[in-house]
Amino acid sequence: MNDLKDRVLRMSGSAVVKCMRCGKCSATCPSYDEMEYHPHEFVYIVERGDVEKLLSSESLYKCLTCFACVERCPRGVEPAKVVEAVRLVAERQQGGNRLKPDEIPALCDPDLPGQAIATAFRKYAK
Amino acid sequence: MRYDEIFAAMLKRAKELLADGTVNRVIGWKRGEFSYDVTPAVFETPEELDAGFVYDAFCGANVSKYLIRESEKPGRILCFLKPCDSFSFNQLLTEHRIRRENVYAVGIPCEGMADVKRIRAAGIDGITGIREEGERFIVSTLYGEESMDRREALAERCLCCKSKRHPVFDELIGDEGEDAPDDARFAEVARLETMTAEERFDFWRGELSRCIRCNACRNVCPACTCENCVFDNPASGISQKAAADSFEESMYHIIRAFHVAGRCTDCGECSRVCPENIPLHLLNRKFIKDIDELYGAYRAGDKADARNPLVNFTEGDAEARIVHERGKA
Amino acid sequence: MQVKEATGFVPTIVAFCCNWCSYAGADLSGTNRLSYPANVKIIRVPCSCRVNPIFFLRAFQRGADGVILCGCHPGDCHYTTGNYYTRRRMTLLFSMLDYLGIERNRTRVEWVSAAEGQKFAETMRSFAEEIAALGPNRRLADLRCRKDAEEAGITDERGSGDAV
Amino acid sequence: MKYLPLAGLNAFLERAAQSRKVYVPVDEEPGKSSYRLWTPGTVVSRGLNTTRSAKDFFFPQTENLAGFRIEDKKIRVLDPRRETEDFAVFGVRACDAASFGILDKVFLSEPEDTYYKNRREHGLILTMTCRRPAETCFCSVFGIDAANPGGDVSFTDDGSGWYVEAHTEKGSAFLSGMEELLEDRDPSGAEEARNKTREIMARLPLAGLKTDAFGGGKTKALFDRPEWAELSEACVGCGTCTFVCPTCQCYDIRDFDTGREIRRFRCWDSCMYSDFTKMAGGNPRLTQKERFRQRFMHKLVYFPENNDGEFGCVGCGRCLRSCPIHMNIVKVMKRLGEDDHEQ
Amino acid sequence: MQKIGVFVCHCGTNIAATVDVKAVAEALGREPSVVVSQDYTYMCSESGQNLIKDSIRDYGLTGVVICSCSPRMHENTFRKAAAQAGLNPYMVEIANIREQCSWIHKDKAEATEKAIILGRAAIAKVQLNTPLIAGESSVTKRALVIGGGIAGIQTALDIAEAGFPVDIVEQKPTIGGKMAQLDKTFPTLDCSACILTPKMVECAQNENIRILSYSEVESVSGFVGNFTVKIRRKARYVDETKCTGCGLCTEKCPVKKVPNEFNLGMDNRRAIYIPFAQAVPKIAVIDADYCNMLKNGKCGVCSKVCTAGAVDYKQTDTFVEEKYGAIVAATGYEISDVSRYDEYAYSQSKDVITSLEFERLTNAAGPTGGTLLRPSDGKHPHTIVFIQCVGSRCTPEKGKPYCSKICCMYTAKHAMLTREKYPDTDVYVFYIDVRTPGKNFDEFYRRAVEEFGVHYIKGAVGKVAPRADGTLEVQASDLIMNEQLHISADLVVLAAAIEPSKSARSLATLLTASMDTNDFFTEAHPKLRPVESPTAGVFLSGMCQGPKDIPETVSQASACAAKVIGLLSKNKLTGNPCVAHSDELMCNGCSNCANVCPYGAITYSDKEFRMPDRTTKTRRVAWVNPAVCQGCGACTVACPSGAMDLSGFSNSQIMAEVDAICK
Repeated sequence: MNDLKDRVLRMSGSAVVKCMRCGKCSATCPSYDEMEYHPHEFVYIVERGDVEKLLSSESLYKCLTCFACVERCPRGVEPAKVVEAVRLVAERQQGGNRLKPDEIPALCDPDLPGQAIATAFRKYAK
Repeated sequence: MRYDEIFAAMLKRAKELLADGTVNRVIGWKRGEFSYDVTPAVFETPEELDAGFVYDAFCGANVSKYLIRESEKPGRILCFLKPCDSFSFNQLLTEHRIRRENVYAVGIPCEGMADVKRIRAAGIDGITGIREEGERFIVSTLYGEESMDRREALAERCLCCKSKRHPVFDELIGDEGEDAPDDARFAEVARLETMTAEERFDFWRGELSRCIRCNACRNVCPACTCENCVFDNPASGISQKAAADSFEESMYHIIRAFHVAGRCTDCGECSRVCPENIPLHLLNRKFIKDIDELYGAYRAGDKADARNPLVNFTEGDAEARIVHERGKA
Repeated sequence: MQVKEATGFVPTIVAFCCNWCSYAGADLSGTNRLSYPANVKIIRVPCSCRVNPIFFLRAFQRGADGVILCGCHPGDCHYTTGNYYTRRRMTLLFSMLDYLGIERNRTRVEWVSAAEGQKFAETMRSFAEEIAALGPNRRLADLRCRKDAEEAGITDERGSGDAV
Repeated sequence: MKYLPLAGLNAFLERAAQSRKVYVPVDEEPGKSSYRLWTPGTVVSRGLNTTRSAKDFFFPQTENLAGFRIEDKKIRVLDPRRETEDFAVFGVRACDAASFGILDKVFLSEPEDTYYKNRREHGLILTMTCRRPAETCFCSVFGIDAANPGGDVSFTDDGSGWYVEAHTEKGSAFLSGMEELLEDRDPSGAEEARNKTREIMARLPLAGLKTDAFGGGKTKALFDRPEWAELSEACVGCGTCTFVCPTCQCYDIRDFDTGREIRRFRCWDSCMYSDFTKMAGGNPRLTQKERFRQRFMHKLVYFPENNDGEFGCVGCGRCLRSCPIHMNIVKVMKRLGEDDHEQ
Repeated sequence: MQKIGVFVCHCGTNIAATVDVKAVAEALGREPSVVVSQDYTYMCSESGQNLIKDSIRDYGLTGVVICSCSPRMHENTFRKAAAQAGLNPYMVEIANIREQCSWIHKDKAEATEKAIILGRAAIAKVQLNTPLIAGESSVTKRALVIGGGIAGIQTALDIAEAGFPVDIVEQKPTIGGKMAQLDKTFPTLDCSACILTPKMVECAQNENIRILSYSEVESVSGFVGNFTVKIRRKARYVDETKCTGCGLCTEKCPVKKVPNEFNLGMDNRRAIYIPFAQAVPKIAVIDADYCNMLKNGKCGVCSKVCTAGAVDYKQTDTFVEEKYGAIVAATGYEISDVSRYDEYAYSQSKDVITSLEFERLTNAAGPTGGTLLRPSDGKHPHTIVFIQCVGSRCTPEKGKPYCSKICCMYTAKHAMLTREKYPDTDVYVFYIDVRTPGKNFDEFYRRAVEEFGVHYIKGAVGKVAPRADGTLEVQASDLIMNEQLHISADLVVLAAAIEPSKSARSLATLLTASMDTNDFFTEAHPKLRPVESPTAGVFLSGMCQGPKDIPETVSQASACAAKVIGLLSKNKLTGNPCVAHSDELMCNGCSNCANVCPYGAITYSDKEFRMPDRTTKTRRVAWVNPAVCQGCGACTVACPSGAMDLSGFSNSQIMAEVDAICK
């Protein structure tokens, strides 16, 4: 849990503890109504360490990254960067590598051009 | 600009300023016996200038410190300041050590100063004359003519020149230069920092144990301008005439570096004059590097009314334990 | 209670304490009977900013194995700003000693308020333990002043004239 | 004549080191050498001269003279003197070798300086001729022959080895056990090597330096010369010239309280320092000009005046190399000797 | 060498139980220069003190070391005893063998050994002690108060009441300050002018008070008890001694469109004006930036209508120089600039206003005569939104890092008064926290909610957008309902952060008083000396020290006055003799010491020195004013040459202690 929180904090570079819970980020958010969790909640939930709750929320993809909240936040918390970081965590978690190098020999067809294998590998590996 | 061009311009300007009464003396460098042994000197007439005045790659001596004394004398003195010298000069102005109104400062370009020790270190001895030819020095010796890459002969401080800019001047000869990036300057300090404490201790013991306490570093230093140095003052409790043991060797250099910390302009004179080739500038540069890293970039002598970082603070300054927490050693 | 190693080494420790906070903190630890090693000896100064780096070196020269400086917490200085200067001076001094290869843990700055008797005692205990673990100060010592050197017959090469 | 080939040097030094400490010049870095204690594997410098002179072995920079211990309210005096171990200094050039004559006149005249004497008695000076003098050399000006350096034993360098000759009883005794390490050679080779050195010495840029204007009895003529002001103008007042000088012999006596006893020691002093000769009533030399003048007047006038005309300088050139501002005795002699000011 | 007496105290068993006091006395008695060493059960008792006094006389002691409790306990006791026996009190040193020895160690041998070492350190120090005599200086019995707001007024009145003359320097043409602009005051809702103007009048009438309005401090020199201050009296172009304040000129002046600063530019005044009806002094002033006569010599109406002949277009700035014993900074505050926050549309819409502007809009003497009307169209607003913490509690890049303290309460007041007067108005207050510590404060806020139906919403406003219909769309979040609100408002009121007066920084420099990073004056001690500046003789009153409301300001103003009165009541100031001093012969004049001195105690002067070679040389050297120096010693370390030293804690004394401990 804390591992996830640490990752989000590291990736966002945001100091969520600076938040004074004014809600100005949410007040200024153009996607507010679309969101299950609003920017101030993102900040608070990350601070509490419940990142998993956010990972499964569609709110992640509602943020327009317009940075209005970053601009307006009086405490320099940068909520949009927190949202962005959670989104990256979610994306990186979606499945592992779909293809591993040691699985390739079995799949190889002698007629398959070498370049196609390389392309496929690039496409399916994360 | 080549040194001969700069010199011609300096000589002309010096004569003009003497003639129109702007100044009554000129401080510069005087030719010696062997073309590398110039001496800082004061000239009063055009004839004296013609007879001995020189400016070339061996005029490394920083004349700014002499201006403390010279600016107390009647009349105005013309001084030629290399960029390094002008930082020192400016720092001395900040500390109210020089009467600015009695000095006419002309900034001159510096193409790097050679160190005869480096020429000797290249195995060239019996030097009777040196001339520049493009990027090479042609050295005539008792045992034949030798030649070496100009860069190889430059003093360490010039190989990592901090600035070609003059933070203070009344007029300039040539175009104003620019600050150089600092990375090269601190490379050697950084290398020492990555050593283990034992290695550093051995390194510095090896260097400092050669110290003969001749005080050349202190007496040439433009930041060491105390009326009475603590090491000469029996009342200070730490006065010494010679280092009686390794502690006193270290003590002298630690305190000296500390007393000039935040005031040292890194002119490199201490290392130039050390008869034992102790890299004293690495002590001063360590303080400069620490100050830059801990309290923000600061250059002594850059601004005339600046407050040096040791007589300044911010509430958020690092705690001393930052030193203890640095990477393991 | 003196911190001793198996070798019986009892370090000599000098603690500079500012009159208004840390010296009072030391008094408080006494009032509360909070013990700390007897080899810690306190010198009272008006403010931590009175402590010259020379005093640190002097202590090492005369045989100290560790030197600690205590003052008011930043922002609480009786003289408003004194400890801010202390902080810069000592940070740079310690960094220089470290650069010269002298064990960085032989020196320390600690902020102790007049109310922190407990902290004072704990600080002194931990510092004394640390110095005991480091062993005798050799790298910044003046052998002429060290009892143990004299007893062991160690002399510095300088002064004897036998080496140049 | 005895000859030590280059290849035999290590064996020779090894033998010598069995009976005494042997100090040899070692290249610390290119172009700079210092005396170091010889141990197997030490590479002897082939360079000209060490940064510091051989004087340091006989008159060290600091030396304990006496001690005092306070016991309750009484004071006990301690005498730290002990006999010095035997030692030898190898590779001493003619200039440094000549400096001992000057130092002896100071320290061994009555009352004898027992500390210095102790070291002199136990120290062996192994000299060497110069094959590649530097532009800063001017020993010949003071009548010193770089090809004939003297000392206890001299080593005349012919490029592939040394002709070895003892000049004192101490020197002969030293060599007596080492015959098998030395070859026999015709002495003509030595003379040839010496002539080569002398030929170079003659064409050195400072060889023609004149001493006529100096020497005993010149105080009046020189003391008030206006040139002192200009010569001393750039002097930064450090002690470098005096500390590298093989003949400077001034010292100060100081006390140090170790906490258990007071140590009285002497340490080099420099006439260039502002507190040199400072006394209760003040200081007779008030400005750097006077201190600067003192150094050169001492070497060139006062010393010869008291020592049968012998100058207090041996022309080693160390001060020419190490002065931070390149002011030195040669410039002084040229400036003051260039015109005829004699009355 | 000193003749030292050592006195070892048993402190009953407090020391004697753990420390072998006889052994300590015996060991220390063997130290060189110790001529007598004794122990006694209670050194601080009368008989103990007599023992010390007798020994001083009998042995002719020049120094005394007492091994006892902490010097913080009885240093003064023993110093007094020594003084009574004719020994300089500063020749006494204490070795703390109780708090720092017997009470913390259990092993008697160990504690005894430590006590001996501590005793030796004290002996080593006292060897180097010199008799110190505290300096004295006189006190000019006059105070200067800089700033004529409620803080300055209260301080001046209290000082004057105590019988000391006071000058108030006010940069505006009248005293009264911000409080004069307020309508009602919380939590009592009494009228600001009704309680302030009597005090203003009192100032004018008190013969101990001189009001120097339209004036600024030009320079300050001297030190506590002895300041000399030069004050610039700006040209009013009206002779103060002649003007009767009839106001005829202000009606006849043809230049009518000058923004009226008293109403924050919401209406206009003339080029010659009296700031407001109750102004003190009630004297007209000509605004040189607008006056036609002064600008191009064409007009002169005011001069013609003035029956007193008071108008004088040729007036210039004049200077007053006066000596003061104490100076009070009461420079107050300003409203910070809110136009930087684009999201609140302050510079886009006239209907977005600050709370201070709101005060003027509800004040009977304001631009609307006290009726709440929108600045844009003069209509009654029906929906009003108050936004809290505008520019307060921000990161330094975004605004002020502190809480402005007064906004919660005045907003409750505004909301309450609005609802009371105009019940048809909806009032929303967007808050982050409601902070109401103070007597009757929370009750007041609750009344706003419970009795007056003000809508308090926890959340911030994200955006205020002016719409074509003249309304303002307020987009905000309701953090409790977790929804975004869109309110159509007629008027938006911003609780703008307060900030110290812009003139405070330069004044602090003149006074060498220190400031924090927000430009509030720093107090000598945040808890124990809250109304004094660290610079002796400089006191702090009101908002210049930090945000505070009126009752707090007035309490602090009176506290400050008490401190000033305490100082001015003294005929002589006795200094602490443990102060820094500079050795002129060694001083380089580099200014390092002055840079670190928190008290401005160090000044420089060029001094002529006779050099050993009989020439003279002029050098810049430092001088420490012993009356100002507090003895911290910062300068002694900043000084590279060691010219600066501290009496009582000299370099050599501290090193002697170090030596004795490390021996």
